[in-house]
Formats: sequence, C-alpha cells, structure tokens
Amino acid sequence: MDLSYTPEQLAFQDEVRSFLQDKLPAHLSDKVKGGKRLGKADYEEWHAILNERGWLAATWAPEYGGTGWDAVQRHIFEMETTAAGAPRIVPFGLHMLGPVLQKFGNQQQKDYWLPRILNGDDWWCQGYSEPGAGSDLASVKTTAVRDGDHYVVNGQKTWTTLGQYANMIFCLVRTSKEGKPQEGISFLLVDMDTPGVEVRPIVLLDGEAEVNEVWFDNVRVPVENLVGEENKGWTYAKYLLTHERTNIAGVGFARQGLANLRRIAGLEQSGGQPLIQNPFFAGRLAQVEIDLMAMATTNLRVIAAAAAGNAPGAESSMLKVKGTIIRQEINALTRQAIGPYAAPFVSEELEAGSNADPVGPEYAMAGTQAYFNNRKLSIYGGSNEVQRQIISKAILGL
Amino acid sequence: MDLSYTPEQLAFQDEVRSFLQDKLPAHLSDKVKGGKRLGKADYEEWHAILNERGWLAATWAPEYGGTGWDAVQRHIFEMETTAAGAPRIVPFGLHMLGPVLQKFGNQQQKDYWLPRILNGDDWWCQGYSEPGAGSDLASVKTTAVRDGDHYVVNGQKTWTTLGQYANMIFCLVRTSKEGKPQEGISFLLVDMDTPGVEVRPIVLLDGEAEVNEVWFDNVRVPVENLVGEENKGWTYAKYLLTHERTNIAGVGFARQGLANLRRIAGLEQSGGQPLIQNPFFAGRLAQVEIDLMAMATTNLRVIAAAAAGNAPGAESSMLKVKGTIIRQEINALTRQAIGPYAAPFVSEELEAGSNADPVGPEYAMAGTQAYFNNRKLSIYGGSNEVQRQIISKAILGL
Amino acid sequence: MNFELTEERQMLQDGLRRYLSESVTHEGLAAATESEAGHDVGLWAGLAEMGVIGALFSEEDGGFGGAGFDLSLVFEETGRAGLVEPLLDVGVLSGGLIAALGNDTQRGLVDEIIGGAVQVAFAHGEPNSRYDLSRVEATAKAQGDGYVLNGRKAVVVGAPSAQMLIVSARTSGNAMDQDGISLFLVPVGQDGVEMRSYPLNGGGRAAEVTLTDVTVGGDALLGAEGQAFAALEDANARATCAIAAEALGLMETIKTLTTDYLSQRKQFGQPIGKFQVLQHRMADVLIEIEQARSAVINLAGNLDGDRVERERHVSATKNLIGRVARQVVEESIQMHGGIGMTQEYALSHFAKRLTMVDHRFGDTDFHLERFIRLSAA
Amino acid sequence: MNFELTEERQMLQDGLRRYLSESVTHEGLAAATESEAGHDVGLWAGLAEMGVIGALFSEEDGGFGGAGFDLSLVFEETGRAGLVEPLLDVGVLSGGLIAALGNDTQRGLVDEIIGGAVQVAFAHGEPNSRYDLSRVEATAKAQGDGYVLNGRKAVVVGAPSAQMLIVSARTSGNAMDQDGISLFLVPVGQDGVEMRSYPLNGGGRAAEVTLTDVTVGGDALLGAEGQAFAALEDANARATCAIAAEALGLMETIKTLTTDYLSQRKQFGQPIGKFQVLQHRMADVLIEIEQARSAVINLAGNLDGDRVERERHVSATKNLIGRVARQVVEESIQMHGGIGMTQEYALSHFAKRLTMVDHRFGDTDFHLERFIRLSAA
Repeated sequence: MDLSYTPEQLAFQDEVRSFLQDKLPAHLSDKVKGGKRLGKADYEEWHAILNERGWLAATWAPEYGGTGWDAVQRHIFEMETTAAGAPRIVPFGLHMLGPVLQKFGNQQQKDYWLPRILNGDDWWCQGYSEPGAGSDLASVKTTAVRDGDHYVVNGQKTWTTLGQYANMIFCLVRTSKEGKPQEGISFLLVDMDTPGVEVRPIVLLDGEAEVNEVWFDNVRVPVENLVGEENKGWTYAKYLLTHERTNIAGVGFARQGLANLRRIAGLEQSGGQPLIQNPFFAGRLAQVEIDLMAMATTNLRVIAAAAAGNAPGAESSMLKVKGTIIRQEINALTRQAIGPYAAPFVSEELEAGSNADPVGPEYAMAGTQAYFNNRKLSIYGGSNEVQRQIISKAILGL
Repeated sequence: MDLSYTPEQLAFQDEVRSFLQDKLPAHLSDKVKGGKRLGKADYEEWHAILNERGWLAATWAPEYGGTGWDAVQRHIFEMETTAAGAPRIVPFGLHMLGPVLQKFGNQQQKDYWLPRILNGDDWWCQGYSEPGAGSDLASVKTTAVRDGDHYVVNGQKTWTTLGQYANMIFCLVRTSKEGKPQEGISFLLVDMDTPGVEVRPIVLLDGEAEVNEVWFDNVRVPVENLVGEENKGWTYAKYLLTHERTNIAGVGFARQGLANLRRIAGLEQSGGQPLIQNPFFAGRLAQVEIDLMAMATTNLRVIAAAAAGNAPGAESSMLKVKGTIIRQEINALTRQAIGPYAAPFVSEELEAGSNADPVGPEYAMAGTQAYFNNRKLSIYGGSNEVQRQIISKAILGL
Repeated sequence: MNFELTEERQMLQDGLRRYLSESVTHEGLAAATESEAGHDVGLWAGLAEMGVIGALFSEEDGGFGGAGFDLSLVFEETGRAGLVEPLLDVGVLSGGLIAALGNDTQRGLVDEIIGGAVQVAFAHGEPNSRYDLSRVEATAKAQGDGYVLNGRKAVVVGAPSAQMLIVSARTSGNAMDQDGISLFLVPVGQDGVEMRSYPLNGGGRAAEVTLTDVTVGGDALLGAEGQAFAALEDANARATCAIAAEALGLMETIKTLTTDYLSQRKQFGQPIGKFQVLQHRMADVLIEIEQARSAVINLAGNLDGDRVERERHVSATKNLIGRVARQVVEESIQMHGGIGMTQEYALSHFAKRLTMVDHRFGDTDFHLERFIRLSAA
Repeated sequence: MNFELTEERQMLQDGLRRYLSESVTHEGLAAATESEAGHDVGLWAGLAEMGVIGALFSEEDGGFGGAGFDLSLVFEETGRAGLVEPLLDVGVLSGGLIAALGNDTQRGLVDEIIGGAVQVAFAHGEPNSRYDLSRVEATAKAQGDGYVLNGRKAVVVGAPSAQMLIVSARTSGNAMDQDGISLFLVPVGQDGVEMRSYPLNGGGRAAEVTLTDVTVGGDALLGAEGQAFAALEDANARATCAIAAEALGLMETIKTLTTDYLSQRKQFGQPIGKFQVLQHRMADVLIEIEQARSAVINLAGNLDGDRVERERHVSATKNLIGRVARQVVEESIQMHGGIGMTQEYALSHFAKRLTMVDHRFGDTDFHLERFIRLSAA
C-alpha cells in the first residue's frame, strides 16, 4: 500500500508540467478557466501542439503514433492538463474511432484514417444516438441498404456533439432486421459532404448549440467505408464505449471546479462576511471536498488495477455515478454562490473572443450556465440509471 | 381558505384539554414522556378512563358507543392527547377490528364483541403478516379447513404487536386455494386460549419484545367466529387497513419528538456551547422543523377533505412516507444529540417502574433506542416502498 | 379550518388559468425576453383588464383582494403558465410600497398600475447587497427641497418596460443599518439615470441601473425619510409569498410535463414510466410538491400575522421551496433525458425559471439561517 | 502508487479472517456482552497468539507493524466479524500512549499487552466532554512525590476487563485548555477507584469510573506533566483510523448479508432483488462503501504525515464514514424489512455496532466543522 507516485511517475509529472508551461497558449487556458466557449480553431491549435510532442493519442499503441502510456501516466497527464486549463481533447476521432479502427479496421483503413486523425485532417463526430432511443443504443433505426458498391443511408442521428465542425461521422446503421436488435447493426464511416447529409443545431438550456441532429436522405457511402464485418457493428460499438469512459470520474474537472467555487465564495459577501465563512456554505463545500478526496482515491485504485492489467468492471460505473454527483454538486454550489447575478443571461459573454462587459462579476455567467449544461453529465455516456443497473447486476446477478 | 379552527372546534379543543388536565394520570404521562415501556395495566387504565368519558372509540359510530367525531375533531383529540403525553390507544380492537365488525359482522357478533372491546374484556391482536410475506399480505399460507361446526387452523403469523397481552386474535386465513391469491382468504376470530395456539416473543434490536410470532397447530375455531362470508376476507382486510391509517402522518408524535430534541440539544454541550447553538446542528433541526410545518398543513388539508366527505387516495400514502421520514430524522438527530452516552445499553432503564439510576443523562437511553425501534415506521403498515408504488400508480396509472 | 377557495377566488382562478393557457406560448415568452422591453404589451393589458393586477391590492387601496391567498392564487397561475411579465415587481413590490407609504398624490399611481397604464420597477438590490435587505449603499443627499441620488442598482427586474422606478437610497447610517433607508419615485427618463437592459434566465428582462447625481424633488420621497425598512420587509414578505406560489405553479406544470412524458415515451419496449425506479422517484417528487403547496398556504395564511410569526413563515417557506425546486428541476430533467435539456422543449423554460426562484429574496441557506435566528428570538 | 497488500500483511489478513470466522459467533458476542467483563478470554488469547495485538505496534515498540495500513487491515477484519473485544482501546489507545510516552519501566507494559496478559483501558472522556479532546475536568493535585486524582470518567470502553487504567487529569489550566493535561497509570483495584460496568449497544462493555482521592506515586505519571495533549491527538488519529476501518468491515458484512437476502428472499413471486428500486438503492450503497474504503486508505496513508494534513484526513474520513454508516444501516434494515429489526438475526448486531461508530471520537458534524477549521488554517 502506497499512495504516492513512484520516482518515474513523478519525473513524468514534471515533464508534463514543464511542457504545459512552455507550450500551452495563454489565450486558450484563459478561455477554459473563464468558462468561455471554445471554437474549432482553438481545439485544432491545441491538438496540433500535442501532436507535435507525440502526446495527442494517449490511448493509442505506439505503432500507430500513440503514446503507449499506462493508466497511471494517462491519469497524470489528465490531471496536469486539466489543472493547467488546457482544452479537452476532442474525443471522437482520438478516443473513439481510433481504437476501433486499430482493432477492427482493415489495413487500408488504418493507413488512411489514423494519420489523418493525428494531423487534424478530419474532424470526426459520432452517429450513435437516435431520436427517442435514449440509452437504448441497440434500437438503431437508421438504415443502410447495399446498392452495388455503395450503401444507401437513410435516417436520423441526434445529440451529435460538435457535429457542426465535422467533415466525417462514424455511424451505427441497421443493415439487417433479423434476429435480436443488436444483430443487424453495422459500423459505417460517412463523409458529411456527401449529398443528402444535413446538420441541424439543437440549442440546449444554457443557450449553447454544441449538439446537433444529423439527417441522412439517400446518402451514398462507398462500401470500403464499412468497418469490420456487416452486421457485427454492435461488437465494435461496445468496444468504443469502453474507451469513451476514459477519465470517467472527472477528478480533474471536479478539482478545477472546486477551486473556482472556493474563489467565488471568497469574493461574494453575505451578511457582511465572505460567503466562504458562512457555516452552511462552508459545510456544503467541505462535504463535497471530502467526497472528492475519497473519490479521487477510488479512481486511483481503479487506475492502478488497470495498469496492472485488470479490466475494470462495475467500478467504472461507480466512478461515473459518483463523479457525476460530485461535479453536479459543485456546479449547484457555484450557482448558489453567485447569488442574484445568476439571473442575467447574456449568451454573447460566453463566446470566445467576446469583449462584452459582463453584467455582474466575471464568473457569474459561466458559473450559472455550467450548472444547466452539466445536467447532461448524468444523462449522456450511459445515464446514471443505466450505470446503477450495471452495478447491481454485477453484485446481485439478477 | 382559513388556517384557523372554527369557534366550535376551539371549544372542543378546550374540552379535551381540561379533560386531560383532570383525568390523565401523571404516572402514565411521565412514562410516556420519559420514553419508558408501558405495560398492559397502563394501557388498560387509560382505556378505562377514556371509556368512562365516552371518548375511547373515536372512529366508531355513536350507535355502537363511538364518539361520532368528524376528522377534524379526531385530529384535535390526537394532537392534544399526544402533546399531553397520554398513552396511545391500542389500535387492534378499537381501530381495526371494531370498524370491520360494524361493517361486515352479523348482529350477534356486533352485540357480543363490540361492548367487550370498549370495556376491555378482550385484548385483541392482529394476525395478518406471515413469515416471508412482508408487504405481500395476500400470500396468506395459514389454512382454515372446515370440520363440522369448526374451522381447523394451522400455520403461523408474525409481527403480532403486543400479542403477549392478548386473549383474542383476528386472523386472515386461507380457506381456498383456487383463483387469485386474494380470492380464498377468510377473516376469522380466534380465542388464544384454545389448545394449539402458541405465542413466542421476537426481540427487536432495541432489546424490546413487543412483537411476537403466533403459531397455530390444529386449532379448532367455532364457525360462528367467521366474519362475513367465507373467501371474502380480502375485502374486509383492505377495509381494515384504511382504518389502520388513522393519524398516519404522526404529526403529534413528531412535534413531541421535536420538543424533546430541542430540550436535549439545549442541555448537551459541544465546544463549550450548547449543541443547539452549533450551526450545523441548528440547521438540521430547523430543516426538519420546516418540513414538519408544511407536513402538518398537508395533514390538515387531507383531514379537511375527509371531514367534507372526500375519501383520501394517494394523499394518505404521501403522508405516510413524509411523516415517516420526518419522524425518523428527528429520531436520528436525537441520537446524534445524545453523543457518547448513546452507547450504554441498560435495557432495565426503560422498564416501567424501574428505578435504575441512569448511566448517562435521563434522556440518553430512551432517545437512542427510539432511533432503532422507529426504523419500523418505514417498514410496517405498508412499507414506504409500497406507498410510493401506490402514489405513482395514482398519477401515472401504469 | 377551510382549504377551499371562495367563490370569487375560484372564478378568478378559472378565468386566469383559461386566459393564460390561451395567451401564453413558448414562442411568445421567448419573443418577450428577446424584446428590448422584455414584456408583452398585449398580455399586460389583458391581465389588467381581467382584474388580475387589482387582485393584488386591498379594496381600500383601490383593488379587490390583496390578501395572502389572493397573491398565492394569482402567482400559482402565472407560474403554471410560465409567464415572464413583471407582475410581481410592478404589482406586489412597487405597487405595494406605494400603497403602503405613498401620500394621496403618489397613491394615484396605484390606480394607474391596477389599470395597466403604468409600470413601476423596484430598484433596491445592489451589486454587493446579495440578499441583505438593509444593505443599501446608494445615497440620497438633501439638496434644497429635494435630494441628489447616486449609486448602482443591480438586476432590477422589469426596469426595461417601466416608466418609473422606486429607488432605495441611504439618507443616513451605514451600509447594513435598518435605519436611514429612504425610497424615492424616479422617472426612468430623469437626467442621470442610466440603464443597461438584458434578458434573464427563465425569461423576462432586468437592467443594471446607474444613478449619477440624479436630482429629485421633495415630492419624490415615498414615506418618511430614513424609515422605509419596515415597509421594505413587509413588501419582501409579500413578494416571497408571490414567488413561492409562482414556484408552485411552475412545479405543477413540470409535474404534468414529466408524468406525460413518463407515460408516453417508450424505451426498451415499454413506457419509461413502467420502470420502478422512475416511479418511486416521481412519487418522491409528488410528495415534495405537496409539501411546497402546504408551505405556500402557510405563508399566505400568516402574511397578516405578527412580525416574527410572519417572518418565520417567510423563511420557512422560501427555504422549503428552494429545496423542492432543486429536486423538481433536477429530477424532471434527468427523467426526460436529453430532450429535457433542449431549449425547444417547454421543460427548459419552466426548469430555468424555477431554478432562478432561489436567486431572489434570499436563497435556501439564507433563509435557513434566518429561520433559526427568528426562532431563537 | 500501489494498492496491494505486502505478502506479510496478506498473510495476516488471511489468517485473521479465517480465525475470526471460525471463532466469532452471534451467540458468543452476546455472551461476552452479557458477562461482567464484557469480553471473551479465549478470543483475546487467540488474537495475542496470532500476533494481531503486536501488529498494532512498531518494531521498535516490540511489535511487528504499527503503520496506518496495519491498523486498517486488522480493524477491517474485526469489523467484518463483528468482534466486540476492546482491541482498539487496549491496543491502539492505551498501548499506543504507553509506547509513545512511557519510561522504560512503563514500556514493559507494552510487551504484556502484546502478549495478551494485560488489558489497559483508557479513561479519558468525561460526562461533559462529549467529543472535545481537551475538555478534562478531572484533577490531579501534586502531593509529596505523587498525585491525588479526583473526577469522573464516562463510557470507558474495556474498563470492566482491564487490570489497569490510563487516567487523564488536569494538573493545570482550565477545562478546555490543551496545556495542563497529564496521564496516569492507575491499577483498577486502587483505593478510591469505583466502576459501574454496563453493556453497550453493538456489544462489549464499558464503565463509568469515579475517582475519589485516588493516591498514586510519581511513577504513575505517563510522559511529562501537563504535556499529554500532542500524544492524545496522535492516539486519537490512530484510533479514528482503526474505528473507520472497523466500520468498513462492518459495512462489508452488512453488504453481504443484504445482497444475499435480496437474492434469496421472494416476494410477489420473485426475489426482491429483482425490484429495480432496491437494485438502484443497493447500487448507491455499494458506491458509498467504496467511498468509505477510499477514505480509510486516505487516512491510513496519511497517519504519519504532518499534523495538519493528518488531522484533515482524520476529520474527512470520520465525517465520510459517519454519513455512509447511517446510509448503510438504514438502507440495509429497510431492504430486509421486519427481519432486519430482530435481535436474533445477525444484521442487528452489525447495524447497531456500525451506528455507534458515530458516537466515538467525534461525530459526522463535529468532524465537518473541524475539517473546515483545519482547511482554513
């Protein structure tokens, strides 16, 4: 039993820190720390910086240009980049499609698509969810019918994050209606410039249009864009989902959020004293900090087990649920701390590059909208209800 | 809209108050307020006092010796008796069997049994639950087989409260195995002195043996002890349960518990000041008080509707759940307030008439054991899970 | 003891519910919020015509209601509809203060408010005041017969559509003192009054108001100089009753949206309302909404009680409403899943508006602390 | 970073778990609690023989362990078994204090404790001290070479089976001062020592100890006069680690009892574990037990850190354990239904013992407040 890093891990941590000090542009970390919305160029800039250093693809094998890091190194990298205010890595190409192609793609697909992901030639988005399906991913209704050298795709995907920036989408499509719902699904790569693809933004309750609907109307996709075998897509889809759960606990985000909350509660005044000195508020803040201290260790335990080669089971569901509860509580406390200035809603303030004079304190708008936006944390990536089902199944087996 | 009592209701309240001042013996209210266990004689004494005044059977029609009170009067009576520390009325004969006999019994049964309940000639207990059945009351396994002028009863009942004092038990028994489980149940009155009846105490985690198992081994019961029709017992059983839910919210108990908690928190010292001045503790106490203020009004709304002739539906389930949560929270805060002296467990201290010098403060033992004992509140009388099911059914209809 | 509405109130409730359900649309609410004034002139006229504004005032003030149960009735309905008009601000706060403190001339404004002709916004909160009612740093210095006002007022709801403001300013004392606060009637066009208008989460608009050497006459003073605090506290109690009732109405609509969704939406081959976990969580939500209803009744029924009892109920009710609101918002969005987060779907409006209730007149913790203080007194 | 046990610790864990599962029975626990001494002589000898008591001490103190992870390992196992022996009191508190403060002669007692020959109970808490570590009102007045002790000690766990007490008493200062607290070794048979023995919720026994003009020699003083507080705080931190680990063990057993019950018990025609509501609530319980395990690891790994960091973890861990304990107790009883409330069924013992964890070394709120204070420092 030892809670501290090894000398090698500490050295790696130093390496990451000095890299971030040298290479992370201040205009990016300012936006991230200020809760501003990031644009396409921001993400691309940061991807390119990481790629230059060979650190863009933390989950890829070295033969494909990945880092070859173990779980502890990936954790250290995540903690440090989050603490420094680096933009997140857009996961669709790097954390989702990349691993699927490496495991299930053919040689041409690997040779062609993987370097393009690293170099930022393509912006990928995800065509999994469909309207009305919710967590029931196997109920895919979008169809792909073989027609010569092409599939003809018809249907609709939804909750496509950052789809407005994408030129490529990987999709689950139904190629057969026989057998169980899981059995007739295929995994298809679609060029979004193909005629018949249409992207429509969905505005969320924080006013942001980060997610989209994607419509397919007789879209012709070359058969070489099929990954793996026809009707075996469900296997690849599930493999992808396990990679989606990297950093599922969100410890770094929670710590950053907590630091921001502490700062705000030190600035806000209530009854003539800083809010942070109010016993009720201090109590709520301490409570979530204590929960986070324990959860961070649970996270390390799972990471250590993963680094030792054990596949995480229900533990990652536990981390998802508890991590979500903690982050949403921090969001709620931040909103509470902001006080009356939580009310103004000037969406432009959140736009990257906006110089709008904020209505209230600079933290008010971002803090309030983060509360609304992060309601999604317990809904997407397998809702917390689905996670609880997985946990109870693992222990009760019923 | 008017939150206050009418002049008539206020006059009735005064009448109850002066009756309690005159007639409630101090040795009984001392025991109740001190959280001591009451014995058979204590209950019988109080029943007799109420019966003399004509106030024993609050839910019975006047023709049978009941008070004829409406829901508001019953509420006032309950609030006042609870506040004064009167023993509770043992419900089995008065609130459960009595109404069933009045509605479904034949004339002989009414003439014979009802006066005996009022006069305390019989002590009734309840034979509903069976081992392994939990909230699934219709899964009755105890059988009654007709043999000439008798039923022969075999089986086992459990959770029979105060069964150790009883000479009579009303039982749900299975007289037919055909049809749905609800269809073959009959309602039978059994003299516990009959050969083959055995009562065994169940000790609960607070050390008290208030509940029992009752075993039936070829117990011969005269057929005239069948209430209503054979195989129709489920109807009577459900009718009885609606009467069990009198005072389901437990507002009076909660208020009494809150006053006791406030007293204890004023006496206990933490960090050199009374615990009640500790912001966290004061916050928890205020929170439950605020909940109780609202719940008391919800209770009045349901009572007013009942007095106006509307049958309560899911509302009484809501009161059960919320009332339980509030009372259990008060119990938990009381245990918390007691501090290190919650640990000693000297069961004798709780016995009525015990003069044992208490180990810690006089409130410690009763306060701690009430926490354990009142875990039952959310389990019995239809568990809170069953109540939530009723509520959601009422609104979702699914 | 009686929880039934009088016949008159029942008629008002029925009429108001019908009118709002016909007149208020998701698009209309968004349009009002987008507009510079932040309100819908037609709706306001309609409310005035129906007597809804008048229902907030007693007969002696020219209205036909004004009791706690009138406030709770009206605002439960506006909440149900998700209305974003500044009815609370103009009717309960400003109108109430003028009725309570105004001289005969000033009280003429009450008739204009009831008739819908004039909107007066209440410019009291400041950038640093948070929920502290007596924290006033804006100043009013006597000058000749009148005063010169300076200061900043924060999140003045309804100001963008108002013709007149009530401005609180300190004529004496220090920032947190209860003594020394005075109220002034100031036309929005007055020299030195600057306004920055912006939309609000949950709809409607407010403004930041800056007062720079604003000169007003002595006749602008509302009530006695430096003695406004008791009236402020009273108006605050009534406003809390109103917003608590509005929150209840918002909860009722969210309840309907959610139960409908649970019954209709299918997943894994059955309505999601068949999942026991959602059933029980919905049952808990329903229980808490009943608690919220009782809390509103308690406050409405005690608005005219003695001060400590009234204020204990103010804090008890606002605390409970705040807790229930968070539960209702978070559970309803969670049970809806992704759709619950989209601006297009009605839930988002109600959920945001309900969330914002905790950001006016003191939040859950503020009132818990206050309740403890008042109970110890 | 490594969360695996060393080979030696793994062996101790395996051996201890096997020994306790063979030796501890529901009936044996009840019998020990009923007995005047409140403990089982055979079990104690067995623990000593296995080296379990020695595992609580460092090698330089004559043991073969003594680190935070040794404490957490041993007490998780005693918790799993529901053991009621005063191992924490004799081994961690008294033994730890003697090892930390004793002179060579006094330290001989440590060997006897490790060997199982002697039990020393720690008489520190008083009727008014609640959880305040420095609140000592018992007095020690110098007299000749020695001292005269007077005072009352409350809920001294393990006293009924002990041959010796460590008594804290004030040689100077006022009731809450950290300075001025001294510790004395007092044989239980000493003139003026009176004991009232009683059973405890969750098993085992304690005593109220009254000291009336108890005369002890100068050699009874443990450590420097008036300077015991730092050692008290250190012992308290180690005891908190031990009781937190014990709580975790209790939770693990309750988890097993409950999941077994959910899988086996049928209602409405199916195992009750098929009801989604119970599945999800059980999932939440499991998540929180993992949190509790991490909290124990955090404290065990920081027991030798600097004071503020150590004490922050003491309070963080005890706070979290207290919250989780309540949830585990209440949910497990509720999911069991009536059977969960019966004394005969094993759950009742574990549930009561787990509940009582919040009543030693500071409860959930006490430590939340302390955590805030320490974090601000």
